[in-house]
Amino acid sequence: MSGNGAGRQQNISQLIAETIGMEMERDPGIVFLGEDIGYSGGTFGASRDLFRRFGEWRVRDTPISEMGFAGMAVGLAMSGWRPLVEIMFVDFIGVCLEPVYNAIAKNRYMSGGRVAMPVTIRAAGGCIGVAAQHSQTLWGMLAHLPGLKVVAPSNPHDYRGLLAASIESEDPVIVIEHKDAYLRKTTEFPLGTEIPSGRYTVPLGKANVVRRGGDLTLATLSTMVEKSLAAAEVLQTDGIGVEVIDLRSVVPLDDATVTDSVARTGRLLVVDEDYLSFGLSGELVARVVENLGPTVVKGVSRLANPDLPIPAALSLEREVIPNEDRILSAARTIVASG
Amino acid sequence: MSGNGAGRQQNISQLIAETIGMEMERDPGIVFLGEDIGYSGGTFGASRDLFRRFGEWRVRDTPISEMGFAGMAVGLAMSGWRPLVEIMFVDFIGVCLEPVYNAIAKNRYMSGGRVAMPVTIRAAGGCIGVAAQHSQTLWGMLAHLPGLKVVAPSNPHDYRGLLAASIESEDPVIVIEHKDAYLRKTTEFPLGTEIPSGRYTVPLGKANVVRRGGDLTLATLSTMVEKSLAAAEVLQTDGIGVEVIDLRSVVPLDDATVTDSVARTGRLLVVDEDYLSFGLSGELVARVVENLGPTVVKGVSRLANPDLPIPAALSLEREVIPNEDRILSAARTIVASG
Amino acid sequence: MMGDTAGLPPEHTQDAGPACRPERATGMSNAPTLLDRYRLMVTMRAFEEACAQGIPTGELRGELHLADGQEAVAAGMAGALRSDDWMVSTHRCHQHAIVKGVPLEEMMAEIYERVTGLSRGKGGHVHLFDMEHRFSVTGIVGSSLPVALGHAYACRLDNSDSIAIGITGDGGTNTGQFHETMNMAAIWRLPLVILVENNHYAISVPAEEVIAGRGIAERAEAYGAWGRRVDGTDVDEVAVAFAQAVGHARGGNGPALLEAVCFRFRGHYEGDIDHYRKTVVKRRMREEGDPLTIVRRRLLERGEVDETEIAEVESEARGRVRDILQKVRETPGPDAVEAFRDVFAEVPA
Amino acid sequence: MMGDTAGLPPEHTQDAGPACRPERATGMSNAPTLLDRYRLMVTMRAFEEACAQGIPTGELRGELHLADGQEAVAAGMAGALRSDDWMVSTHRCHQHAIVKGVPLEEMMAEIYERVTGLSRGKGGHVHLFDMEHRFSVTGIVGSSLPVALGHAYACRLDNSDSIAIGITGDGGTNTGQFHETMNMAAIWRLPLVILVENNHYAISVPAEEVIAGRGIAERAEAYGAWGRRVDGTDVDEVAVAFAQAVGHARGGNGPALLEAVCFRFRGHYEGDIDHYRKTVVKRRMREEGDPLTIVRRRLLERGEVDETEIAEVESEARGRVRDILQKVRETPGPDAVEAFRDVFAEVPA
Ligand SMILES: Cc1ncc(C[n+]2csc(CCOP(=O)(O)OP(=O)(O)O)c2C)c(N)n1
Ligand SMILES: Cc1ncc(C[n+]2csc(CCOP(=O)(O)OP(=O)(O)O)c2C)c(N)n1
Ligand SMILES: [Mg+2]
Ligand SMILES: [Mg+2]
Repeated sequence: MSGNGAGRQQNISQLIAETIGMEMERDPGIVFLGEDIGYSGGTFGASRDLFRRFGEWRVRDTPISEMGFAGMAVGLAMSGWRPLVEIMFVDFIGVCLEPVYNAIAKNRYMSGGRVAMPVTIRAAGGCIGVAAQHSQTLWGMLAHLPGLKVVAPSNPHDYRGLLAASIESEDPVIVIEHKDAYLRKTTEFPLGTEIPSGRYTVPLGKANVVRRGGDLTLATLSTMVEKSLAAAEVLQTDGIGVEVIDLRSVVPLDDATVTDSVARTGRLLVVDEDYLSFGLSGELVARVVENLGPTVVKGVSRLANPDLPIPAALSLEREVIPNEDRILSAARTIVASG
Repeated sequence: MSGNGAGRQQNISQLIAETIGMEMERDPGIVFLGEDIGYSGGTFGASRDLFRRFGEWRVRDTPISEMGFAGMAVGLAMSGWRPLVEIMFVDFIGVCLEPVYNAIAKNRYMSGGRVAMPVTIRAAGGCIGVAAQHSQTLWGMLAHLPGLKVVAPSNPHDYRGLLAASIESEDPVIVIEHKDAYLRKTTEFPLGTEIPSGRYTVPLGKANVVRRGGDLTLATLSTMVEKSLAAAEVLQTDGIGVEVIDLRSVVPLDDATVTDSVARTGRLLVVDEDYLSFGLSGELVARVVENLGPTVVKGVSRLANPDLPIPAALSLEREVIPNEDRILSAARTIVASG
Repeated sequence: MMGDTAGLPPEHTQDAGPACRPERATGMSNAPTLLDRYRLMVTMRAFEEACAQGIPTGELRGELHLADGQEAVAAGMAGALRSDDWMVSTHRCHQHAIVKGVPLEEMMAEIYERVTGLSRGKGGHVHLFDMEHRFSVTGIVGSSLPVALGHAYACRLDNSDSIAIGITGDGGTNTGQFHETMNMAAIWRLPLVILVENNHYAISVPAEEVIAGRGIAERAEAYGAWGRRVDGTDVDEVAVAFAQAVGHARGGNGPALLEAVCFRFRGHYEGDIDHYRKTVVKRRMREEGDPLTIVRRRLLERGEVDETEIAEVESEARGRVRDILQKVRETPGPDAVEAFRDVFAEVPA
Repeated sequence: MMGDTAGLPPEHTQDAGPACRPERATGMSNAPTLLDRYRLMVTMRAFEEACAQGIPTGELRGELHLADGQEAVAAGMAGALRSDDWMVSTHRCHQHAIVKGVPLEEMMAEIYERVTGLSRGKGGHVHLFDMEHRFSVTGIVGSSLPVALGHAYACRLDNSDSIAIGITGDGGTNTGQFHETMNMAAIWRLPLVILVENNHYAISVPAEEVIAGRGIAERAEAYGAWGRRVDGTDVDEVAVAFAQAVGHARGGNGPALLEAVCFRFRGHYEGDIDHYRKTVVKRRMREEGDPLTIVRRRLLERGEVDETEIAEVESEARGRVRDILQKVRETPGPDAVEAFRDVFAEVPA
């Protein structure tokens, strides 16, 4: 029962809980803090059994005091521990962003490298029809703040491997888990269903080319990888070959892999479930254009959540977030235009 | 003595205080909250005299409770008042970002347009040798959050006009004032020294073409406008015509004006005193490339603070933030490369 | 409008008159009868049940937080609460909206994300805004309190004798905002009542494990404020204590902190498996701590009304909510174009 | 290292031995003498003056916060404080670093942003980090407290009898972090001492105008914690109270809140025109509330030392700081390449 998910009927929240358990067993320095992560096993079930296995001191149910326990992570890290912090929804991180960006992110630098901040923050993000204050991904905002790594897995294999790598990292990492994934079975995903039986990590900052194609590079991450793959299938029948790249992390951003691909395809479409402006999609377009020079690129395009709060009504949410249809039409437009 | 600064020996902090005073006189619904803004007239002197003129209820010295008084602004606005909030350094906004992005920014939308949030937040930003926790501008982070307008003035005329427009706006606006400006005389600036004697506003979202040129479009804002103008002078003597655009606001971002300019010059250099990645510079490059199509653009380039905390030592700070020399060489490189 | 509110006669949410700047004295001059409160509570229970119906059908998603079992807290506010008072509530907000006079139909329509909802379906069940009835919500725990503080500050600026009610759960008192709000309200003597619904749990976390000290009400002392704890299953007790809290705040004495101890009958949200509470405890809670049962028994004991009258009140209230739900369900959702409206008031040309 | 610290004999910052997991009993077995404390205080005063010298020359910029007048608070910690205890300080941090044993030269070099500084000049005067001496700082008011809470939690995890000291000013107690930290420390009975330097002002804002209730120390009650206020100009009183606070926390009784009332002689930061305090008050403060004068007088009264001995201690301490400043000034700043190092431990290939 050592968490080898291969073939088991397990959902992502169980996989996450098992992964944390494996890491906590491996490294007795890991302390896990958050609301409802202990006795109840997590609001999304992503920490089930850990309280029983590791006890209240290493798996700590906190009061609703995010500012306080995010700051605690700083002290724990300086004391030589390895804090794992759950912020239930990433939307709440505004309550405690100060210690995250001014201490967790900066202490290594401000101390001239003498202080390590091996802090991992897990938080749920993404749109599942739960309105403006519980639907954000915010990785674009977090990625802007130097000193933080920002990760968003798309499939079972990576949910485990990226989380393990984040926890193991000497650097602070924020992992945004998609709420839509938690209750899905690992076997239901279109990729990454093979989960090695031993411990493994997926290196932070290495994109994954999940589909090859010659006409268009589609870079994306998290749940949008799946939607993009579905669109790519359809486009294939139209004779459009789409190379789909799962970025896996926003920081480090593997623009090299994307640039290599665009050097071949000539076209870049970024699909992002975060707000459009001042985030991932603009950065990636800019880097690729800088890397290749604009004249080499035939077309760039971005499909992301528009710059508005997520509306409550599911019918409206569906109007605004990227989906297979919108990916299809964005891809067709960019390919058609030259 | 109605704040007509033309020709007077006034510094920017006085100009700001006078502007707030003019607005508070004009609109009795304005309430001003913040630390040290009252009795002492502001840490940077940017609210001097207001306490005496408007009394403690409209000019309120708060405890160090940013989370609380940022949230207060929400209630005040819903009660029909027009809150002006000072966050002493924008670096501290992490303490209270939650009410800023989840309520101030979203309440209009979440209420179906029935709630107005005419909140203005003023905060000091920018590098003047004061280390990692007091040097940020963070406008890229703030701009990512829909529902907020983000303004950063570059010259005396705009310090007044943009602030007045922000306060008057029915929308939430964050004004990032550069610390370097506060103690400079209004007459010392290379532009915007003519201050109309009556009240005026500068519309939010309209960039200002502050210098014409045919070879390169340089888009920037805040203190970097001045450094860019100085570089443009030098480049002129090399025969390189630089069109310098003061963006004035990050949101709304006047990419139309920049696009028009790049359509003529073919080249875009963005100069930004915020962190490079996932912020203003990437967004502007992406929009211009999208607007024109990549092949029309000969070159794009970005010069911004690298993705690292601002080091304390002034000698190191000077290594990392854009300055005239670096602007010169970035401009020369982009022009030389085609 | 009245046909649409919770069925309280108008004087029970004291109306301050059109000017909304009342000179009217403090107090419960229009005290609702116990039967009035019962009607309100039955309406609340029916309303929550009508919301719950949207979950199995998929009409509603997300964390729908219902408050069955806590009716006495909300209904205890009727009377002392005035229409020109402001209220800021939490994720568990429907009962508070009801006592504040938010029209049931617009509220239900918002919860069901219809075009006729308070926000045309753009806010949803944790983001109710009704400025006419001076009511709003935030889904972020603790953040209701500074907003209420802002209203209380505005009341002072207005020189009115309106007050603000900031509501939070027990869990919310552990946020920094609780401290900052109490402190600022106290130093400026603002007319603020902080009402804490202590239902013993913040999701799965028991209040006694995460709240240090003697209790929540006792924390008022740290700020030199008025503080009191009350049995939140007893609507009469709540009503008396809430009126005192309001009297304190409205009287210019600064903030009042009222802790109402109560039970949450359902899971934290619809779908919560609620495995962190023992079945036997949950059963006893419903058997012994149901505020509706308590009031019903008391009404009969007092002999003011008989079973028939009570049954009438119940069926009328339930019928009304049922009709509203049906009407709401027949109403369409918002137009697609709504998604793109209302981000900003002003967009540059 | 010792030649570099504040001149306390090693036992005065109690050394827990190399393992840093001492079984040693609580208490002040190595109590510093009053003369030891005086030496420390003179060093602190001289140190701040040496920092101030960098302002007119332009060597230092930004908000340099000096703590002249508050020496008794810091020096009062010597003795009860152990080398394996953790300390987290504020923007006004130099004196705390000194009593914690942070080497003066590396600290001065950091403040003067030299390559030999604690962080090679990358942190600066409000970001001192010395893990060897278990000392760190944040420039964000209130944020020192949760960090100290994390250390206290680590002490429990380690099963050590180390404790954490979280320092804040009066102003910092109005932040939400104060409340969250006190509460969590109390529910988990963590070995945390919160030391509040109440110097009456948060920049220009008087404590009594923005702190509600009877006082800061009294706020401990809200959390069932130990709380006490002490005259922070009297090093003996501070020492006794601090030892009690430490004893409480180290003894496994949860957090202790110690409020030390003191004066800040200089402006909030160098360059502050300090127009919000009356000149006469400032003069009286220096005349009557100077903790150095008080100790000096007491030393002489007690007759344990004479003027000459005191003068020797003074000139030795001042001389040492002067030498350090000179040495620091002769040291170069960091290499340009330093700017680009230490953002991350790991950078992808
Ligand atoms: C800042 C923040 N943290 C966490 C949450 C998630 N959350 C929603 S309700 C809740 C529990 C609230 O408990 P309490 O205040 O006692 O209210 P109750 O649900 O019991 O009515 C939590 C943790 C949130 N919405 N906001
Ligand atoms: C969150 C935050 N808000 C505001 C500031 C700006 N600031 C720096 S020191 C200070 C006053 C602190 O007062 P107090 O805690 O009493 O400490 P003192 O300066 O008196 O030692 C303020 C407001 C800050 N650094 N952090
Ligand atoms: Mg609760
Ligand atoms: Mg102070």
